Amino acid sequence: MKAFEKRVRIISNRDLKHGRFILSFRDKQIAGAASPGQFLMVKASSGLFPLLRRPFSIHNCSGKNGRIDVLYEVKGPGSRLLSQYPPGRVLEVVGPLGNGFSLPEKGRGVILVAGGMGAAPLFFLASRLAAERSKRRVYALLGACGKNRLCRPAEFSAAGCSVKLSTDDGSCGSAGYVSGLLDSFLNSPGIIPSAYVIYACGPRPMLQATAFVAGKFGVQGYCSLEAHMACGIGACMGCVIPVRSEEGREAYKRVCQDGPVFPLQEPDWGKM
Amino acid sequence: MKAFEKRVRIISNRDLKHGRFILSFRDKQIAGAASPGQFLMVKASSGLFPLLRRPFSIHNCSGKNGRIDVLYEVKGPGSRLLSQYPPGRVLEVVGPLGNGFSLPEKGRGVILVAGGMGAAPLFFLASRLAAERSKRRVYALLGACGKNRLCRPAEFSAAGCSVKLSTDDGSCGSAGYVSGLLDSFLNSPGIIPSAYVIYACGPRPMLQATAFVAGKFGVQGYCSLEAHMACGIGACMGCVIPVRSEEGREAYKRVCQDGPVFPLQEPDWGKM
Amino acid sequence: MGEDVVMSRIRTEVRIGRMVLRTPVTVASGTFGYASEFSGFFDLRVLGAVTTKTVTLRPRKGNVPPRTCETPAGMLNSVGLENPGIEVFLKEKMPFLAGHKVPVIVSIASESDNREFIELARRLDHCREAAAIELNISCPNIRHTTARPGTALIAQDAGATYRLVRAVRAVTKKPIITKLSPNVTDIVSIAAAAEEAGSDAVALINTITGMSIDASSRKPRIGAVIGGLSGPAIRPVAVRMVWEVSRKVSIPVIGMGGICDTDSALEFLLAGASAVAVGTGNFLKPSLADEIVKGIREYMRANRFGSVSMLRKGMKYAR
Amino acid sequence: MGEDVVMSRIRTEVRIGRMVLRTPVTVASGTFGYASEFSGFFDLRVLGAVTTKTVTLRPRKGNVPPRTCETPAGMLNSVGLENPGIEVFLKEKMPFLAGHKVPVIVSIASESDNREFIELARRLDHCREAAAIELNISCPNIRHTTARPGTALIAQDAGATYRLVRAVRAVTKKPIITKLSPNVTDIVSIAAAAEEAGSDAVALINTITGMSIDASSRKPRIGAVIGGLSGPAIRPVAVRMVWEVSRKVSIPVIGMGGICDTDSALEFLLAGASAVAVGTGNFLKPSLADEIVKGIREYMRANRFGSVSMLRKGMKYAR
Ligand SMILES: Cc1cc2nc3c(=O)[nH]c(=O)nc-3n(C[C@H](O)[C@H](O)[C@H](O)COP(=O)(O)OP(=O)(O)OC[C@H]3O[C@@H](n4cnc5c(N)ncnc54)[C@H](O)[C@@H]3O)c2cc1C
Ligand SMILES: Cc1cc2nc3c(=O)[nH]c(=O)nc-3n(C[C@H](O)[C@H](O)[C@H](O)COP(=O)(O)OP(=O)(O)OC[C@H]3O[C@@H](n4cnc5c(N)ncnc54)[C@H](O)[C@@H]3O)c2cc1C
Ligand SMILES: Cc1cc2nc3c(=O)[nH]c(=O)nc-3n(C[C@H](O)[C@H](O)[C@H](O)COP(=O)(O)O)c2cc1C
Ligand SMILES: Cc1cc2nc3c(=O)[nH]c(=O)nc-3n(C[C@H](O)[C@H](O)[C@H](O)COP(=O)(O)O)c2cc1C
Ligand code: FES
Ligand code: FES
Repeated sequence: MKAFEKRVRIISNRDLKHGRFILSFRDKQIAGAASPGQFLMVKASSGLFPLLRRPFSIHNCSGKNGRIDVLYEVKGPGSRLLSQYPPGRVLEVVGPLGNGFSLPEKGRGVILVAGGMGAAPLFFLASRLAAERSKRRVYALLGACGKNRLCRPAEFSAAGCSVKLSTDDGSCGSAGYVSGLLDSFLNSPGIIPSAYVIYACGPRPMLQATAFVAGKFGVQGYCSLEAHMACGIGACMGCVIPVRSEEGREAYKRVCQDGPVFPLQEPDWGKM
Repeated sequence: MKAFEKRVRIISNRDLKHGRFILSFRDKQIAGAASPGQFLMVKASSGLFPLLRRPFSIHNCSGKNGRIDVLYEVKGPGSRLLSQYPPGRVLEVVGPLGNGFSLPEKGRGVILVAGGMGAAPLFFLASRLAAERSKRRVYALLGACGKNRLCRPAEFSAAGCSVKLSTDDGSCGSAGYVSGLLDSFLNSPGIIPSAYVIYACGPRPMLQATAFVAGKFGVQGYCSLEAHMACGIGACMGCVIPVRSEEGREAYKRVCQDGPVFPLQEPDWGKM
Repeated sequence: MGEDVVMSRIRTEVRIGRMVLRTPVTVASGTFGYASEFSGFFDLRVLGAVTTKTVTLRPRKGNVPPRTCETPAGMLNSVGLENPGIEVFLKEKMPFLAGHKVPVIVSIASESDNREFIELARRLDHCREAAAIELNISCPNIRHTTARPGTALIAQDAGATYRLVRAVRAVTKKPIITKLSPNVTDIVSIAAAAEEAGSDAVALINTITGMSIDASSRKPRIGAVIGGLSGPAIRPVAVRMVWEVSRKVSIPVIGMGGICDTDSALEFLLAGASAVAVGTGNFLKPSLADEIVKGIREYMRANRFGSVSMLRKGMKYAR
Repeated sequence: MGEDVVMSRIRTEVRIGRMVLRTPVTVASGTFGYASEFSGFFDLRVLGAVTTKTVTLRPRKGNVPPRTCETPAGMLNSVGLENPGIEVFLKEKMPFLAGHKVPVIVSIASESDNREFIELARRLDHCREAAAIELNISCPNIRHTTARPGTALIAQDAGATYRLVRAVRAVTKKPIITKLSPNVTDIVSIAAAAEEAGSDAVALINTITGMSIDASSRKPRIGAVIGGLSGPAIRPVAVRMVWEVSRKVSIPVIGMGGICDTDSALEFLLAGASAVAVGTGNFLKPSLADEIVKGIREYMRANRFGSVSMLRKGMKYAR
């Protein structure tokens, strides 16, 4: 796992509306090393404010031409500044960082479960799966609080996923949480849960619910977690989450270095 | 002296090359109250960096349509950020602040003495004098270290000033400091020093030399000083300079509130 | 009308001794001049109180310039308590200050020993316009002689603090606010000494001693070499100290240090302060105190806090 | 060639006890992991030394998350010294650390009393790869019992500092660096105690205790409520303390606190430090220490400083 500290030039920084943007740059070394689920530490700051870099998942990445996309939402000062960066501006990035998703065995079906912006890293995974020779079924279950917050359904569809949507307010797709959608999906006739592996990303309660549903059906899966990160490279011990080891012992693991991808059953959800 | 705290919209922010910019906005209240020599405290910051507002002189101002120009040089983080602000962006300004130049009596000749960016506030004065009914002679002595650093000679000329230039390196106009230019000007045949009043702005050593020359010829005059300002409104007691009162007592005066314009002989130049 | 009813249930006033602040917002000594500098930017009557620049017995020239410089998210100052002295203050500054129906907290300091404090307090005790006296025993820009060796400020020594407050208590019935220094190992013990000696409130924090050097000129950035650090940079230290002190003393705490918006003012009220003071923030935005008064009221309404003291009880935390 | 000649006249090495640092730049304990995290970003051999995350006798789980949050120009952390314990450290971390021909400073702390420090120092005394021992007596995230009441850290008590350093001095010949806390009234007296007890150097500053509250959730921003403030925000405090200490003690001072570029590193060397440590700055830019090593050398060349110790003598100031 080799990470690079780079100054790259922004190719484009497109406003997707509803406070979301997609930023692209090219860097062959980062792109060449990146795998789905990994992230970048981006300096979104003018001088000392905000101080720390901000972590953003790799949304898509082409190993061939080195193009990397970051899909992000304006949340606070860092992401707001980022959204104002014009094409051509230099961006300081460190990456790729963290452990990405373990790719599924040949032939195994895939269920992507995204809550809101959780779709960001899952799209890179969807693209990689689409590029595989051996085909497999890939479902993308995308949830959000409302219609406007649903994240890139058309793109997931174009990447070969069967897309299913849910919104908390019922404004699009089935009404309720995406974990509920997963539950009914796994319950649907003709679906053999054990033939699938789940990849989930989103807010912690949504991941906890997903882990619960996966457990219920005995489906293996992974989730990508977020935590406040100061360094992003495993040095500060700041981004830990409580995990339960196989023997049941409590411990902390770093989201940036031991994650951000964890088996769904590893985080100690009750303690988070 | 009423000052306003305003959010204004930038009309233009033009690159004059060599690290200089001219920014314009419109605000009838500030423009209506402003007189030459006054300044603004401008928030040139994204969030908390840099923290303090930056003082900039009013370079020109039209009481009628409320347009205000600020001429500035990129020096550090604040002015750099300012230079990146696009037209249409909101700018937070407080002003007009400080005591401007006491305007000359009717008929008295005027000598503007500018070192580098010191020309910024003097241009507003030149414009005001040009707009007077009763005409008078206005000389603008503009100095800088080299040709590229000379500040707006054509504009001073267009405002009716007789422009004389000096550069430290002799690349344009007479070689040497602008205080030397003032000295030879006051020495020229036909010039009656006492018929003139001097308005000077520039780096401290240049002002000190100007004060010396003015004293030598017994010419009355004013200078506009700079000091590090935290508040700009007289509250923090931070921006003081040592002055000598008429009875020769030492004291401090605030550049922001008691200045920035002082009679040339008031600052205790030896102590600065 | 519905809104008015709700409004009327929100009580923003707080008491400090006999003094009632209509809103929990004042200004930090030395950052608001003598109020006239700000009266053009907002209606001063929204403030719970105005706190003056520290006054000494005799006029003080202050320190050699440059007196301020910027640091990351903060600033250093070494003003050195420049002020016209109590005589001129009462004659020339007090009338304006008193003209706004807002309590005036007069900050005082001594250039030598406790007797100057006592003399100042005596004078102010007779001054109807002074609502309270703040004892600035924590200005890093002047050095005291009454504290024990190794400490330069009264506020760095619990015993010296106790003795001073006690002595001032003896000469005035006005509310006494003791302004504490963060440059100490254990601020709680100093606050407790002030309380025990009869202080009606403590105000914290004063600036943290700091220094900045310009590498290109190889000179200190302020003339006095060492100055006081203020601004958002120090806020976490200030909030922590307010938290510690307000859990140990029962007199009101006036919290300050890096307040630059409503959220940062709320941090102090949640941490246990009864009121807050806007300091360096006044320089960043002259109308900031006004904005914060409105913001706190808005927050109290939105979160259904009927009084300021409910805020600290609204704090959620484990342990 | 002309340049090479000039280069060769610039001596960047500094000594701390028997240890020689080739450049005056190390890293702050706890911000550089065990070095492997950074070896991909620059050649570690440019560093004068590597300082490890603090190690304790037994493995330590550390504090409850969230452990970090951002503050104005700074951050709070409450990691709580999570580390694998000395055993695992020596077996799993030391081999990598020792593989770079750079002196390794091993930072140690006790979870209880001085005996743990002594035990750790004894082990390290036998460890050829440990070039020096740093005594972390100033971590605000664990509480000690050996200091006098009202102080939570050994580094808040000159007597406790003296006793500890003395005891460790007795069991090891390795250079001892004592890491000081800024959360004190008078850091000079603590530094003097460390010197008198035989410390070869002092390192300062550790973090300043701080707290931050999220007004919308009304919760402390870090799980442990109170944490340590680091980053550019605290630099003026750190520079001031280095200035004060280096004018009073004669052992070398390692300066740190908010270094984020060459100029801020130079501030410390001008203030009197013999070497600097990059801390939070490593997070902002993984290759920062490398940039600073180059920057200092460049500055020394441009300003004709032949050795690091000349820098402090190059400081210009009145009084
Ligand atoms: C591994 C990882 C991958 C992520 N991928 C994406 C992504 O692809 N797209 C996207 O929009 N967002 C992503 N995020 C979240 C993103 O990092 C935050 O939205 C961003 O940091 C907010 O910064 P801000 O300054 O705009 O807002 P702030 O006001 O600073 O914070 C808003 C929220 O973001 C969190 N946050 C702030 N700084 C950090 C930090 N240094 N580390 C972690 N969280 C922080 C805060 O705790 C808060 O909850 C990811 C986070 C992690 C940990
Ligand atoms: C009354 C007055 C009028 C001025 N008018 C003009 C003008 O019309 N055009 C122009 O280009 N410049 C003017 N200046 C200077 C201008 O304020 C500084 O160049 C600017 O503040 C630099 O900020 P910075 O962040 O870009 O650079 P920094 O790196 O912060 O500083 C560069 C230089 O500017 C000085 N400076 C920084 N902050 C302040 C401050 N808050 N107050 C005063 N000085 C500061 C620093 O001491 C340093 O010498 C004026 C200054 C004063 C006091
Ligand atoms: C320029 C300046 C002058 C100050 N003068 C005084 C003073 O005269 N008396 C006093 O008690 N505190 C003084 N202070 C300290 C403030 O009152 C306040 O305690 C400190 O600045 C922390 O608050 P802040 O970060 O909001 O500024 C001064 C602070 C500044 C910045
Ligand atoms: C995340 C983090 C962890 C730290 N862990 C330690 C530690 O284990 N031991 C120690 O002595 N100091 C520790 N420190 C303090 C630093 O070594 C340093 O003294 C302090 O952060 C000030 O420097 P800075 O502002 O450059 O970070 C830690 C600091 C941070 C930010
Ligand atoms: S963010 Fe520093 S260890 Fe993960
Ligand atoms: S800048 Fe505050 S008094 Fe002049």
